[in-house]
Amino acid sequence: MKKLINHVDNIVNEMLDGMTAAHPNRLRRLEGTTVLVRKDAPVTGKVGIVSGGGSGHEPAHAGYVGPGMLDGAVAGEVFTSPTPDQVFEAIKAVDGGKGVLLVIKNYTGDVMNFEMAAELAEAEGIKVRQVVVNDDVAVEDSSFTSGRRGVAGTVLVHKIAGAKAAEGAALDDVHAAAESVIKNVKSMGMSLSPCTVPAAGKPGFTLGEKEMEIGTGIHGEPGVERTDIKPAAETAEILFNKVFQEMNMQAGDEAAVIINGLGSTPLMELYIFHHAIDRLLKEKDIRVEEAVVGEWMTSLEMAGVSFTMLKLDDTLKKLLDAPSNTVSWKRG
Amino acid sequence: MKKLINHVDNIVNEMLDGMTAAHPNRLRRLEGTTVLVRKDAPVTGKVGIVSGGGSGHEPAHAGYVGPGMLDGAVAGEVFTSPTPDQVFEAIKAVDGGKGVLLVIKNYTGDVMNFEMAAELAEAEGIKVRQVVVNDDVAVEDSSFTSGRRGVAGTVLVHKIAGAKAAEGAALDDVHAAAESVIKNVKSMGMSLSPCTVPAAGKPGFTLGEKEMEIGTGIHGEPGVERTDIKPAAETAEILFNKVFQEMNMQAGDEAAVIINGLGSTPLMELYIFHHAIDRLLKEKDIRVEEAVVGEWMTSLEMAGVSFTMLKLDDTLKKLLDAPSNTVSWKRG
Amino acid sequence: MITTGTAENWMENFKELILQNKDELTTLDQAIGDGDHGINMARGVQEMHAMLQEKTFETPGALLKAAAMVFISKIGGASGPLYGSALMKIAAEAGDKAELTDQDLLACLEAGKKAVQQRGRAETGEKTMYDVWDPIINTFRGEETIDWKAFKKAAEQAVDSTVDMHAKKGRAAYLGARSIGHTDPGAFSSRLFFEALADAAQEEN
Amino acid sequence: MITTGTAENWMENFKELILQNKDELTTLDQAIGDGDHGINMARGVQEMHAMLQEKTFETPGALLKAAAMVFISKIGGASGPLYGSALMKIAAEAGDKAELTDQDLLACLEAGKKAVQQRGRAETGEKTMYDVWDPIINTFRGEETIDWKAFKKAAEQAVDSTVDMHAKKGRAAYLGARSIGHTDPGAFSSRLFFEALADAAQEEN
Ligand SMILES: Nc1ncnc2c1ncn2[C@@H]1O[C@H](COP(=O)(O)OP(=O)(O)O)[C@@H](O)[C@H]1O
Ligand SMILES: Nc1ncnc2c1ncn2[C@@H]1O[C@H](COP(=O)(O)OP(=O)(O)O)[C@@H](O)[C@H]1O
Ligand SMILES: [Mg+2]
Ligand SMILES: [Mg+2]
Ligand SMILES: [Mg+2]
Ligand SMILES: [Mg+2]
Repeated sequence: MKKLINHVDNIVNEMLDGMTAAHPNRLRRLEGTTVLVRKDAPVTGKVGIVSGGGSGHEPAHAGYVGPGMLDGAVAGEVFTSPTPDQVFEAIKAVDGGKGVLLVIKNYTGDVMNFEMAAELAEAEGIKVRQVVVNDDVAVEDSSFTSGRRGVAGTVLVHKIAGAKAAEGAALDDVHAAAESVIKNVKSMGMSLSPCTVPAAGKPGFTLGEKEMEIGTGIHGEPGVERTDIKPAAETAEILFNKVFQEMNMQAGDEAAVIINGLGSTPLMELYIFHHAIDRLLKEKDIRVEEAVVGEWMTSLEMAGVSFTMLKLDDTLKKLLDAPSNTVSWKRG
Repeated sequence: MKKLINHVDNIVNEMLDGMTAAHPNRLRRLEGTTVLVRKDAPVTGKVGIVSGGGSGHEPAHAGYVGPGMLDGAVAGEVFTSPTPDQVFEAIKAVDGGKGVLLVIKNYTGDVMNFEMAAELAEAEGIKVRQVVVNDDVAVEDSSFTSGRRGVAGTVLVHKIAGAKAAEGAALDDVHAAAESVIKNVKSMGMSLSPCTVPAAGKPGFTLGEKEMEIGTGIHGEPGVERTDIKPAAETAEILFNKVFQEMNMQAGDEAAVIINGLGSTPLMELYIFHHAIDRLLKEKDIRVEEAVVGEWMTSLEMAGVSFTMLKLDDTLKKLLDAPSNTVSWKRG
Repeated sequence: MITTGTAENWMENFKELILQNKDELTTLDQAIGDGDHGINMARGVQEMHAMLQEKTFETPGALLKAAAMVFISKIGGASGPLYGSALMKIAAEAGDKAELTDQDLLACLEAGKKAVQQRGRAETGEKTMYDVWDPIINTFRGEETIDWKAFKKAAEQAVDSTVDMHAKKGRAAYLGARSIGHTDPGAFSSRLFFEALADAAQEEN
Repeated sequence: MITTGTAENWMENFKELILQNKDELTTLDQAIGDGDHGINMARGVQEMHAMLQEKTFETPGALLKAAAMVFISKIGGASGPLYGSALMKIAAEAGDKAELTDQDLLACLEAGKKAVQQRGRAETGEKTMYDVWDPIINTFRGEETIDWKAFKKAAEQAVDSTVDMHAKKGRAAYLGARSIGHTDPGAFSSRLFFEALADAAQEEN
């Protein structure tokens, strides 16, 4: 394990302090917590939005804290959901009187910890609503299981719910906007190499010199299929087809698209991958104004990519294009 | 070599098409070339700015094409300077009548190829001036050698020269602004793992499981010292001290700072690194409004980081803060 | 008979067993989860140990409630809320009794089991820690005194039963049928939880 | 005596030698540069070969000028402008003569050497390709006819002389003293350039 760190136990702490040190006019750390909030939180008269999860997915989630997106981000240990008390601190700090929306990625741990935090907040009279993002089509959908994972599509929930909240909308309306993204966003990823949780010291899985894994989760959860390494165009087709088949889209529809690097895949390769995706979009006659290509929801230093597509209607598009000014997502 | 690519010979081509496909309203590829220009190039009455170099440093340079920064970016093969004819095409396409500034990173190949392009352009009556960025203090400075390499500091030259040009300044003044950045910007990098030029198929160098290299160049050029792997804080101190010692800065001065990931170093580690840098800055009482932490001038999938510092005066600061709207650098 | 001292030994034994099996738990979680279960649990029990060093308690219930708070606020992940909620309900059931009979204890464990079920929305056979909690409590429900050897044996068997299960909850569920053939990490740590209790209770006698 | 055919053989021989030594050139460049010299040169000579297949030329000068244009526009890096500029000046010096005597050829090579020097701002002893061009041309300057065996030998020796040099130009200069002990890749490819010429000229005779 070769990492640019100091003590394994101090990673999240130093990372968070590094973030506030880098962005002192944007971010503030709640003392004694692992919560970063907007410098000016709480914003009176605006619904607060809190997200978060295990660390190791940077720029998620603190990179999306700021005007037009999140009010607070709660960081857990690497790949481990944060605890209820931390989430509760975030809720208290961002509540501007109109209540708080929790944006949770669908992992058992995240759901349970955020839920416990919501119980604590409600006990103190803060209005809280939750949404659970489950965009990863690599996992079979089923009401008998914990269901699909939340991955890069989460960022679009942040953006669109954030824009709705910035308009001054009520908690229920911000909640509805988030749900409408969740209903229409699907993702799928693949990996060429694993990643190493610092405290574990060894990779979460192994792949042969000529192997790749289709459907890997952002915590290195094993995927759905292990195959010989394929050309970028073929890989793009596998991910695209699976995502597309789960969406209800027609020729002429408009979509937002994220090409998300998982950590160590160079931007060069992400654009090569998008080159293939672009052809598939054109074949299906799906319109995309500008694809978002980069690292948005990573898995430490995993090599690989995920493809996310959100079906847009006029309302979603307007909210997506609305201004946001965060460290990692600037629009308008 | 595990890469998300199709044919090794088609990498740059597909990457460039992938970029225009992703950003059709921002970027335009000059047909039959490896040049990307602003969609609206040439901008009449504005000095054009062209940069470029070998590919593999994404988002440099096409990510910086747009209002407030570059007018054109010329891509060579991976880690290989583009040829004079390509640079010449870029110059012609962005000349809005006020001449063109070439921003060149100081590598023999880049200097020679851009110089030949300038000769071609001047022969056709286009005013061209050049600046050569040489911010890498890992290399000894000397007038008897080709001198220091150009690395991440180049992005600040793009930003500041771009802002000056956007003001409508004359070529000589844009040139002077660029030179003033070059005089005041220094960088140094280190690596934890090498990278593989796709056509070569094997890593450019090797490092032991417990080794790191100080002073590595962005093409995997061997650095100045190979040592046992050190904690992030100690590594930060080595890079900071070397950079600082080459700068003429006093307590109370203001600086711009870039923490640049070389490719596969997670953002988490870059912030941990910055956490250490921030302390060193505070010790010296150097003011930094917001540090720029991310991937700006990469080396394919190399693991490592570089530290860049630019001493600011009022003029440079104003230009740095001026609006820019490119794929990878948005301000104001 | 569970005194405050027994409760403390239970928790300290749990700490020891978790630390001894930390790598094993991580390895199990790497196979069908995200590889942090050993790390998570170790963090939790170490913090709990530190807390126990600092504070003294009058009743088993008070001690277990404090342990629950540490688990809730220090572990995170799936296991934090599950162990935390379970211990919280165990403590609530214990109330302010100074000593718990085996029957009291079984009522406590029943409450803990229900907490795991509710918090995790877990059913039996879904390959989670619930597949240790549920059969153990079912086996001993209604007994006057607990045969601690049999108790440990039951926990061990329950863990083994998870190997052939097809995971439906937790991260392992993402693997679908590929989860079959592996031991559930949370089931394994739950066995340690009950083993720690058995050892503490046996020492007592 | 260099005819158009000799010039073509020269370039085709160069192509063959580069392709045969592509990995070696890359390995040399990995040691003290960025590992692409073999790739760059291979790309250039293949494009040049394709061009030669397509076009026919009246004079050595015309052929070498066309080769220069390919090198300039297809290689990039440091070697593209250097070989391109050198061939451009060689072609200019050859003018429109149908045949070049050995003396004409030496004048051409002298012009090429100056182009390398100017374009690269190179001096002798700086561990670049100039350290092959300069000694070779100095050795044979003024000779009536070229002893091709000696010519090849001189090129080989010149390459070897770069091993002990401390690089001052090109990427290897970044290494400072650590560049000592390695052969300069561009010097090695320049030797192939001259070897290709010698082989073509000898065939001719
Ligand atoms: N819904 C659930 N109900 C009961 N137990 C669960 C549930 N989800 C997960 N678990 C238990 O939690 C264990 C994993 O814990 P841990 O690795 O610490 O958390 P995470 O999965 O968040 O990384 C699983 O092995 C399983 O026993
Ligand atoms: N300033 C220079 N003058 C003469 N030759 C040079 C100079 N700089 C580099 N070279 C030659 O170019 C060779 C490297 O070529 P190549 O690897 O293709 O380009 P790059 O260095 O741009 O990757 C060196 O080995 C050296 O012989
Ligand atoms: Mg976890
Ligand atoms: Mg090169
Ligand atoms: Mg886990
Ligand atoms: Mg080279």
